[in-house]
Amino acid sequence: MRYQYLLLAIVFIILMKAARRATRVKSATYGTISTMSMVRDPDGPAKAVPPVPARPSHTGQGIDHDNAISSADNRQEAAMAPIIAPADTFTEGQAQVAYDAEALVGFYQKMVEIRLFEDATTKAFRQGKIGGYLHVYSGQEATGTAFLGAMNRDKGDVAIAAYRIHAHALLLGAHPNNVMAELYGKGTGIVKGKGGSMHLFHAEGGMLGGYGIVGGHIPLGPGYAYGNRYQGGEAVVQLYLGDGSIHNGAFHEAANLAGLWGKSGLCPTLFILENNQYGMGTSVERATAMTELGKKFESYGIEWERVDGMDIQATLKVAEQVQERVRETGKPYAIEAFGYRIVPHGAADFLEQYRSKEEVAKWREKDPIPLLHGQLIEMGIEEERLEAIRAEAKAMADEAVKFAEESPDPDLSELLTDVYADDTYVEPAG
Amino acid sequence: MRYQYLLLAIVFIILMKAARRATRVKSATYGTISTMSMVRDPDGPAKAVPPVPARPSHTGQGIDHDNAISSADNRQEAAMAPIIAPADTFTEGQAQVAYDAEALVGFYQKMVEIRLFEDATTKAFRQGKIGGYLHVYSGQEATGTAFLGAMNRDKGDVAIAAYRIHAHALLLGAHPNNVMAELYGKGTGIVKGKGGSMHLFHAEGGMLGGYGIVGGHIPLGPGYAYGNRYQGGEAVVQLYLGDGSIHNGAFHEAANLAGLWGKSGLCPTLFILENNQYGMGTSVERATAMTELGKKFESYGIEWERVDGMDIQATLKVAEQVQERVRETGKPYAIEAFGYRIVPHGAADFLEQYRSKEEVAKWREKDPIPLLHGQLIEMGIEEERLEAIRAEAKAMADEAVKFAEESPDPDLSELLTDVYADDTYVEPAG
Amino acid sequence: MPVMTYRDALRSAMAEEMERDESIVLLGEDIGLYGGTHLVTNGLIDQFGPKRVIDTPIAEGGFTGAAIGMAMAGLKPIVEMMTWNFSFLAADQIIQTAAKLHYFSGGQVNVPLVVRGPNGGGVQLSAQHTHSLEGFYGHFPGLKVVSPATPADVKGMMLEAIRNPNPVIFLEAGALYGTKGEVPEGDEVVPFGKARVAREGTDVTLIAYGRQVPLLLKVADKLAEQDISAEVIDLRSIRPLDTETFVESVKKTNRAVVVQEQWRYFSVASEVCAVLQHEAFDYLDAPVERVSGAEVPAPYARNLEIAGFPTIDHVISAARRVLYLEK
Amino acid sequence: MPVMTYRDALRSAMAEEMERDESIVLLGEDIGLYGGTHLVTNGLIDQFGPKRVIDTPIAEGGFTGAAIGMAMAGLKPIVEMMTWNFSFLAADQIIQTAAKLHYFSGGQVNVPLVVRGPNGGGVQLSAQHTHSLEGFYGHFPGLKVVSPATPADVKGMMLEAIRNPNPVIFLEAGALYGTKGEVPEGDEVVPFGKARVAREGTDVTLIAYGRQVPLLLKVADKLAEQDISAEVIDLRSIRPLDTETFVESVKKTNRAVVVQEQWRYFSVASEVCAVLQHEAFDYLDAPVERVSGAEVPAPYARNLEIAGFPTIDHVISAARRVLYLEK
Ligand SMILES: Cc1ncc(C[n+]2csc(CCOP(=O)(O)OP(=O)(O)O)c2C)c(N)n1
Ligand SMILES: Cc1ncc(C[n+]2csc(CCOP(=O)(O)OP(=O)(O)O)c2C)c(N)n1
Ligand SMILES: [Mg+2]
Ligand SMILES: [Mg+2]
Repeated sequence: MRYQYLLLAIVFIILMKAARRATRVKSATYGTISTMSMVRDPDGPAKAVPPVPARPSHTGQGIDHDNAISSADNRQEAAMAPIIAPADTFTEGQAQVAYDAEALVGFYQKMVEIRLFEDATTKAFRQGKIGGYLHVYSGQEATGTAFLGAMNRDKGDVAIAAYRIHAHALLLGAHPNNVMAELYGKGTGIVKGKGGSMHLFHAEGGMLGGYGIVGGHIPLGPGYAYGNRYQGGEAVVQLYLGDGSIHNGAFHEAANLAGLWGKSGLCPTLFILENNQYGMGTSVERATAMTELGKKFESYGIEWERVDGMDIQATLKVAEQVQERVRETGKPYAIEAFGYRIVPHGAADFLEQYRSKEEVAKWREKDPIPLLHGQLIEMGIEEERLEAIRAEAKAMADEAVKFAEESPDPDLSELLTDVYADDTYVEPAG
Repeated sequence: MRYQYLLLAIVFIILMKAARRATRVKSATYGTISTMSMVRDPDGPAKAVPPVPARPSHTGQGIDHDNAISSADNRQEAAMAPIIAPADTFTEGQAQVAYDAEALVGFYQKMVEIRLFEDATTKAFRQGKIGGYLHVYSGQEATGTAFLGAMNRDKGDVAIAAYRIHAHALLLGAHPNNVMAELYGKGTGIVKGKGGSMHLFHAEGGMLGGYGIVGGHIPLGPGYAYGNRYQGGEAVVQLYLGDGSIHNGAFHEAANLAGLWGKSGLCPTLFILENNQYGMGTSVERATAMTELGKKFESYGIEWERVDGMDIQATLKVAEQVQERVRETGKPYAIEAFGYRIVPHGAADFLEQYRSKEEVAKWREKDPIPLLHGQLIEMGIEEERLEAIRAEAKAMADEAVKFAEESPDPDLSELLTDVYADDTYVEPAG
Repeated sequence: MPVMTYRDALRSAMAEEMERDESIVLLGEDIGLYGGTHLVTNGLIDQFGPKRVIDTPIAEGGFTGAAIGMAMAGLKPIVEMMTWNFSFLAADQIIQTAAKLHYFSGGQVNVPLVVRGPNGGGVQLSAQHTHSLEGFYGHFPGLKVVSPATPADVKGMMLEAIRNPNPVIFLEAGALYGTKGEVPEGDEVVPFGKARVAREGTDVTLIAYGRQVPLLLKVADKLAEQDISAEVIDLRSIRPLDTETFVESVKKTNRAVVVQEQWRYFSVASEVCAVLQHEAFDYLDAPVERVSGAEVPAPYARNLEIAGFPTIDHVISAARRVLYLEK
Repeated sequence: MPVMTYRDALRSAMAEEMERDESIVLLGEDIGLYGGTHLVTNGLIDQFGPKRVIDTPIAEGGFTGAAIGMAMAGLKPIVEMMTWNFSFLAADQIIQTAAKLHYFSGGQVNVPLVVRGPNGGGVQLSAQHTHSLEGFYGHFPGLKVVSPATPADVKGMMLEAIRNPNPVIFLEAGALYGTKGEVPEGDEVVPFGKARVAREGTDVTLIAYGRQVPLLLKVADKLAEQDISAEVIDLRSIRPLDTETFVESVKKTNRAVVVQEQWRYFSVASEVCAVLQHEAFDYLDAPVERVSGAEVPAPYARNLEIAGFPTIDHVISAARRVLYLEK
């Protein structure tokens, strides 16, 4: 057992080193921003977090490597060519608002906050302080940041998303301390420690979950939209979904209802399809014969466009415009935000047998945060200012960790509450 | 109770009369062919079958009419304009085989056999001799007859369909006597009286069901196709589905798998989408915003074409060609057969609040059987010959009824068999 | 009290409540223009319009999920499963989302949703269209599951279901739609979690719910002819299950038979037996007997179907067994 | 006998049988290139290629249905549910098609299908990812449902599952993937429908399956310290359920505790109690006790989660109750 752990630790270190090597050039340009759970001292060289034995996602038991990969042929037959971003198909948007450098600095700050917050969660996960599943958003921040920023809470706008949602909660105003405490399973957590990473809710800010069954949350969106319009509301529902979920029946049924109800202006749903090219380990090419995912909305009479989901200037250009368009028409509309998950699927999934390091490295070059960083520098924003933002964000994440660590466990009585909205008695274990 | 039945009987007679009136002109041209369960004496005037009280589909209890329809406005708001057949979008096909009059007479015979067989089933249902659900194929015969005719059993071709499948069983060689006996729930039934109208199987002839959950059978098709190709077979799977099923998640997931597996030539599935414009009482327009149903296959990388499903010359032109195409490519292909169900959804559903008599009457003018009848007469086939075919078909149906009526109930021991393929013991009721 | 059918009582509960409360909408297949395949919603589209009586495509999972979204937005949707047999397609939405949303949102979100439709066997509907899903859904905390047997109960419990802030699985006894009974006028809510003594007796307790309740009343009549006095308990609620009422009854009669159409294993009757052996251990004069459907998918042929359902004779014989009148 | 983990034993059963029989294919999400999220299928794509180890899109209903079609065409597909929590999306295919096809085709079609994956709670997987579905699937005739607890059983029962001509619901104890045990070499099939006496004893019978079996063995150790001799029964098969083995045991010990992670109502423990009160009525010296999970969706926080699962203490206390050593 101990021997296995040791072996694991070694494999892990090697993997980490390789990943670092692959990204070193680029990462040098963006200071403290990191994604592989490396904590960098702002003034010194990067230090890898001492790797703890990664746990397989289910049992806390060791992973065996007896069945090593033997036949490269079979593997090649299965894998497909890496997907290239169809850059020429990205829409430009016709944003009324032009975002000046100052505004962009604000978005930079948000993205950095998310990244550093999530780096801290990954670290805590590896330390065994966060349990269950943990899916971070690294690489995709530009999408959530732009679109959630276009929400109008005064009009009742809400967002419904799957399980890769720390960003969504934070961007909609949840306090980082409570989000972190939730991941730690503490009583001060945003849903009292009952939900964990996949089930963040912040109803006050319009964040309506947080769902763990792929595709399962999609029908809720058109339903909420209908419900709001039916009551005379003017809300828009932002409905986030992944490329992997689009092949699920729930998507099909929900999109069809949205299109149908949209005919009477009763379904203001903005589908935001985050095509990060993989559903867990399965690339889009290996999941469907028709890989132009946004086009699938046409089956339901839903118009759509594709944006570069890793360039916040691109997403910003589109976001506000489509949000208002949906509000006005009461009809659904879809965005395919094309991007890449530059981290493993979940924090426990360090074995990435399904994609090459080269591919990851290539996409890390498009990481939205250094991208915007570079743009801001070019626009004349000073490095010191951005550095200060990163430092603040780091402090925020540290503070959240501290808060979470110091928070008490939920009271045991919490086990039996919130089962029924009318507090019907439920029996304890035993 | 008796009073209610009487009232029902009266309503029923009125409805029948209206339906007859609406179709009288046309029906005069095709002799004994009828669809509203009227048995015509070949030499005399049509006689309506004495209506027995129709039973509601579930309980055997009377239906109340207290809640009469009160507000025409709401109803109009809900209903949409009737759909017009998009005739200009029908494909012509490039059949190698030209069907001469002789061959067409054969198809005429098949269609007439189905129609008269099903008329007999409807009659038996109304007499309370057939139970459960009964869905007949009247109006759609041209589609099944042409496509099933293109199957090649030597190559292992099979058909999988939903519940409107008497035609499929008959066309694939099931004996009418056993099919009728099944509907009567007799021990001589094609599945021993265990399945009824919705679950006909005739594995020997390639008829693999017979399923009652809308959409539920669709994934079986690509699976069977894969399984056969995997084993080196060269079968084509004909997969029949209705317009109502296409909005179900099962369709989406199955079509996507078919497209995907087709990329490696491992999924020879011919989707035959029978668009009869209604899923039960819901028109296509009321079920989806994108009503060009065949186009939905494009989401899965599946090519398709639309045919006039009520004109057997049109369906024949396409059928053989696409069957072989699918066999050669190992890829799925889809047909949208556009047509109309000229009878109620099920034999118990005599109240058709969801469509107008005028609409039904209009479509009855396109009934595939009189259509072909007229074409054959024009081609010089003599009426007497067609008359003889109808008489024979009638005799076949009568014989099936006789066989079914005289057959014994299943042995009670049958209740407990066929639960497990290895005859694991199962407990009786009590 | 006016006499009406189970179907009408059900419809009137929905219609009356819809008049009082605009936040109620109905969704389902063919509930509007078509009138509902069992005519439960017949005429409601005329009364309330297509925005409130929403005909859906055949997508049980999708529209049940959408109804959850509507509930989150403040509506009180009532979803019709045309029959509960189709609800396997919505099982994920019901079990994974509706039942758990309040919990995993830490109480931030309520799901005041009713999912209703006919449950249990009909006449020759065969394997895919014959299920009794009380135990199936009853297993999951977060749901309320009920199974009313009379017109009065179906009305009173539908009123409760609509007003209840939780997702409610409303399992109608499809076979009883046409049966008649007295129904109190007005706003008579029947609370969940309370079983009903449908007939008092002293010698043996017969326990069921839904379609089997009228069957038990017939059995009780027949047993009375044999000088056996049977008490009949109608469970009404499956979750929460009112164990007290039947335990009290058995403490009096010392003998019990539980009857259900559903399959024997891991079922409502299993649970009732488990509770009784625990709570009335010292009172039981004989093992509790179960009468269940045959362990087979429902057959189509009428004779097989009848042989596969519990019958009056099965129950009488079970009652006589617990009384040691037969083996 | 070689010692291996539950995970390896499972993989080797599949790999060995796949070498013997080309008609076996695997389907599931990320079972191939990714290696399987629990690494159960790791390496098999290299050994057998992508035509036999088929990575699917996230479409549980679709690929389970497709596997039924494959079975109809003569293959023996093994479907991985990445976890059984996702199987609600395939419930219609499993319950309505796989379980009933043989019956409603009048015996014309067989469905030799295995659906497998981890079942039961893990560590902090929370509400949507924590279910024990033995009773849920066990309710349906036409399915065989098993829940092996040891490496030897998981291998032997997988061999049986593959060779069985029926649809088999193979509920792996996910929490036990890493546990080790002796596994007979070669072709040692463990037949369905036979419970296992995991430890002999005389004073009380403890009954469970899956993840709770090792827990009961620990309990038995602790009880031994208190001079209480506990017999431990591992049910192994849920449908068919081997009632004989546990009834015989209770006839000997006169007392029983049934332990499960799943919810109490309409569950496996309900059934065991129902059977015991019927078949061992005169032998029971105390009511059978049930120990079940809390009646709540699984919470995320570790302390709540632990409080919601059955524990050693719960079982000890229940055992002492049936022995009238405590109240
Ligand atoms: C119905 C269901 N099947 C499988 C899973 C396991 N699973 C969790 S995330 C995931 C991949 C989803 O991919 P995508 O929708 O692209 O989202 P991303 O992770 O890329 O953000 C899978 C298969 C699940 N949670 N639910
Ligand atoms: C999942 C499911 N939902 C509802 C039903 C009830 N139902 C039976 S047939 C039918 C309409 C199907 O329409 P379509 O697919 O167009 O076939 P058609 O009847 O026109 O041949 C419905 C809703 C069902 N059998 N299964
Ligand atoms: Mg993805
Ligand atoms: Mg149709």
